[in-house]
Amino acid sequence: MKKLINAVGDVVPDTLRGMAAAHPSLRVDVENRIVLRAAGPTPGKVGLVSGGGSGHEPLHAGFVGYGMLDAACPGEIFTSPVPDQMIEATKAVDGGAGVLHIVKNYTGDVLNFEMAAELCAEEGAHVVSVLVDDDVAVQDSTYTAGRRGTGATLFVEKMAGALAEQGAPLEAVAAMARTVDARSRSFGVAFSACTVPAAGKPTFDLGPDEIELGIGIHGEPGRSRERFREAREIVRVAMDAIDADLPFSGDVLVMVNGMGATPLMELYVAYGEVDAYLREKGATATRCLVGDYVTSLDMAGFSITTCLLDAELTSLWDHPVETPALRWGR
Amino acid sequence: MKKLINAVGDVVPDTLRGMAAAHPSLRVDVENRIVLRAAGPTPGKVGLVSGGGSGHEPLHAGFVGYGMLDAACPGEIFTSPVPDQMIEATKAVDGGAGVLHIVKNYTGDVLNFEMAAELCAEEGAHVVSVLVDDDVAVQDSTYTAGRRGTGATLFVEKMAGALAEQGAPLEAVAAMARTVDARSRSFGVAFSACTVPAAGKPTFDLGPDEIELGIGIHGEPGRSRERFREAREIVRVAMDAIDADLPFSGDVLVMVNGMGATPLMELYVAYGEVDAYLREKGATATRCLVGDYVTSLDMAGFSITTCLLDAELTSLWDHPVETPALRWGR
Amino acid sequence: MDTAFFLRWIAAVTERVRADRDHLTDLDRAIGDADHGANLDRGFTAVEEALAAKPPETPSAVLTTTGTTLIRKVGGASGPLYGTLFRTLGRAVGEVPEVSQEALAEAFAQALAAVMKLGSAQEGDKTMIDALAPAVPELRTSFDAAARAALDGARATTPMRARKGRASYLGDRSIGHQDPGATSTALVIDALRAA
Amino acid sequence: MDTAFFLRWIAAVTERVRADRDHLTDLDRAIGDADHGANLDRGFTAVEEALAAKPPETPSAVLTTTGTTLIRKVGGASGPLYGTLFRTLGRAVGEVPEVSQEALAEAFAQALAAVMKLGSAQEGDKTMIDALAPAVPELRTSFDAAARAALDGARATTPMRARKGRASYLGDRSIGHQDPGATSTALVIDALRAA
Ligand SMILES: Nc1ncnc2c1ncn2[C@@H]1O[C@H](COP(=O)(O)OP(=O)(O)O)[C@@H](O)[C@H]1O
Ligand SMILES: Nc1ncnc2c1ncn2[C@@H]1O[C@H](COP(=O)(O)OP(=O)(O)O)[C@@H](O)[C@H]1O
Ligand SMILES: [Mg+2]
Ligand SMILES: [Mg+2]
Ligand SMILES: [Mg+2]
Ligand SMILES: [Mg+2]
Repeated sequence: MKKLINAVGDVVPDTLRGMAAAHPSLRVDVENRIVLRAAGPTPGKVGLVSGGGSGHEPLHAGFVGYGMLDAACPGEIFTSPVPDQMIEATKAVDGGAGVLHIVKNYTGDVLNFEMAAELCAEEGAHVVSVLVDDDVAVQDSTYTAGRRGTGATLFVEKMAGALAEQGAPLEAVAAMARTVDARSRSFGVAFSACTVPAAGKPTFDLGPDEIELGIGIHGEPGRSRERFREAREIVRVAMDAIDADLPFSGDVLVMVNGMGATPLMELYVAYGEVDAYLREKGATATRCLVGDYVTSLDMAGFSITTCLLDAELTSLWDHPVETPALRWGR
Repeated sequence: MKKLINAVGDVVPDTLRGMAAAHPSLRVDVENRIVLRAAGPTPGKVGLVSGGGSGHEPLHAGFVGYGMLDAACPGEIFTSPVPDQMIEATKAVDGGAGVLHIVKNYTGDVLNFEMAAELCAEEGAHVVSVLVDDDVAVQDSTYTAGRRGTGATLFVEKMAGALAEQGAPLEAVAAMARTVDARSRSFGVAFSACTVPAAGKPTFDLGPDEIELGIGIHGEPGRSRERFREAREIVRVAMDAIDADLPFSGDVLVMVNGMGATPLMELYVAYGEVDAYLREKGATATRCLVGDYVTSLDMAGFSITTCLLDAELTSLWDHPVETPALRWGR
Repeated sequence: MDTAFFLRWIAAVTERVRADRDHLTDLDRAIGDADHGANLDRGFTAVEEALAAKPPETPSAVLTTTGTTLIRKVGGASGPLYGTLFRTLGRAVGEVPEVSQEALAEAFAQALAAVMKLGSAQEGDKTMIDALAPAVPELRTSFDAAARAALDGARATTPMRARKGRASYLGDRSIGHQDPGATSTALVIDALRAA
Repeated sequence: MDTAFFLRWIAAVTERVRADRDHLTDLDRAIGDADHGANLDRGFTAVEEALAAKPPETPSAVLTTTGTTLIRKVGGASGPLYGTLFRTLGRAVGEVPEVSQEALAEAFAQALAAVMKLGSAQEGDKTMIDALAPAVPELRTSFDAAARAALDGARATTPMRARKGRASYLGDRSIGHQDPGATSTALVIDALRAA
């Protein structure tokens, strides 16, 4: 395992120290693992808190700043954070208008955020939680823990964050977060597994001609292992899965996201195929992101996340944002 | 070789098609391999043209836009573009104030840009070329082709681009480009080789405990092969090499750049070490970039590029920029 | 069973978790995210420190400190689930200096119910419940019987298709692997014999 | 040697480059950037098309079209260098229907000078010059002798330390590998025998 780290046990604090040094716009509490806006809470604004296991950088800490999150709680690698972090973060960002918890739908994240929200409520805070569950690779049924939250988390954080910045009340911000989640879908593909530092070896083995379809963002194997194919066909598998679940139409926001070890060049090749696919379906990619946004350590592969836009969502997407990993309009 | 591509021969045009679809702010001539600002040349502004082999994305095409380049000429993977591209690009961006060619110091880039500049001059264009040669891993002597141009290319494009945007004449913009290059140094480290699609196999083999020190950005092996070490020590080797060549002092702009397959998390760990190193030397990292900016296909590894700032350079760095890969202030 | 017994139990669990850390992580690599061993090791190391820093004076305090520390330090699915298990045990045994075998068994029954409620998992879902549920009735008779039942329960998860937790995302591909949480639960129960 | 001779020569070079493409790229992988075979193959394929699209009527036109096409299509270091080589040959032979062996040898001497000037490389720098320079004087006597000299020159690059081009970045690590450009130059000269 060759990783640019100091010691297996120090990866998360060392990452946070690096972020603190790199981004004066953030206040990073390395000890308690909370990343906040340096400017402090905005009075009267709904606070947005998210968090989850580390290893998905820039998610979530890279999205703390004007127009997106107020706080992020990074857990150990691929392990949801603990309630203490969320409670501290919630207190720190409460500007008097309540706090939204944005929770990716994993048992660990859900249970820990639930405990935190209960304790916050007991102390009189006004907290609403929304679940992100966009991954079409997982059947949403009583026989699973429900769909995973993956790439749409960024969309939810961005658009709910914009609405909060515009002064909307907690219920409206939470409703918007749910709307964005409901209109968003993701599908992921791995070309290689990732290596969790503490584990020291890849989470699964893939042959030189194999890919995993329908992976999540924690190095889990996907729903099926298949033969490697050209970009056009792999993109079609992913887009077909999304389209079958929520047919494409109108304006679409698209993210072609690298899992950590896939070059930008290849992501652009894939984006070209996504754009062509949408045209075929009579839809239009009117907004996009191409790059590494919701990663899985050093996994090679990519995911596609789409969101069906309307005028309101488009304008929330376009609203200025100023975070380490997403910035425009200021 | 598992790559998210359609066919080995289509990688560059497919990448350009994806970029064209993703970024309406760009005008991409896929046939002739020229990437321009969609808005066209700015009358009275010095035009900035750069280019080089593909495989370094987002360099150069990702830096076309307000405050940076006017045009980029992408060659085949790791192969410098041909004079025709540069001539077309030069004509297209000439707003009447002349054109600056920003050339990375490689025999191929130098020769092709030279030929282009000669032909442009014959046709009456006012062209000045500047060479970027920031890589301290290469001894600059009569026994080499001189230092390679690597990460500092981004700094030169950004700061010369800002000055051009402010209306400075060609000679001043060229002088600024040379100043930035003179104050910048880079050092690169590989954890794995990259695979050129047309070659189909890695450019070199590294054992599980080996790293290459002093690599360039074309998958070439470095100056020496050494045992893998912790991030702190590897960063120290790179920073010592830079410091020995141009001692750190005052305000420093730092880029911790991923080579394509290194997760952001690890780059932040490295940035934390760079920041600490500079403090030790009595210098301060006042501006930074942490991410994938000047890559080598799917190589794992990183490079550090530094630039000794003064008030003018800092203000040029801070000047608004709006490109696919670098954006702030608008 | 007095305070010292419960301290010995938690110490034994801590030791076993440390020894089996890589095994538990390997099981989690197959059908999860390769962190279960690391999670529990981090958690019980923190428990060890917490118990040493402020030695508890009742069985209930041992169990509550253990549960609270796990919730505060583990994260993931297993943090709240194991945390709830131990906290429920702590509440159920009450503030007494000695806990009878019967009282412990009863406390475990309440803890099982609390964990099932929190995670809304049933027996057969391929989770820690599959080791815990069969062990609980046996606790009334002997720790040996309970340990055997937990171990059998953990082993029986191998052919199951996961319906809860990360492994459920794998669908049929979760079949053929033993559940990491059920495996660690068997270890927790087995450690009662060493206490 | 008439126009047909030069067309046969370029066709032979094109064929050899295609056949040796992977070998040339492998040599470039060791001390360069793994593209030399791909570069020349792309270039000579374009030359083939250019010559077929508008068949040239003089030896000079064959050589000039070849050189210009290489400059326009190859890129990298080898594009301008090989392009200059063929364009200089084209200029030097003049607009005549037949070129004598002596005139060709003289044209090659001029081309060698032009390439050395463009790349500012000397013999011994581990570049294509090391195959070209020893071949040029032999061209006056026979293509066989020139081909042997070029091949020997290419082989002799193996123990050299590169002082020009990408390989120079490797310092001493460039020693022990044959230079890709010298190897392709030997192939170009050798193809004269097949024309
Ligand atoms: N809903 C649930 N109810 C009971 N146990 C569960 C549930 N979800 C997961 N588990 C248990 O948790 C174990 C995984 O724990 P761990 O790897 O530490 O957390 P995570 O899944 O968050 O990485 C699984 O093997 C399973 O036994
Ligand atoms: N300055 C130079 N003069 C002469 N030949 C050179 C020079 N620099 C490089 N070469 C030749 O070019 C060859 C490499 O060509 P190629 O791989 O196509 O270009 P690049 O180095 O740009 O990738 C080298 O093997 C060497 O023979
Ligand atoms: Mg986990
Ligand atoms: Mg090249
Ligand atoms: Mg796990
Ligand atoms: Mg080459």
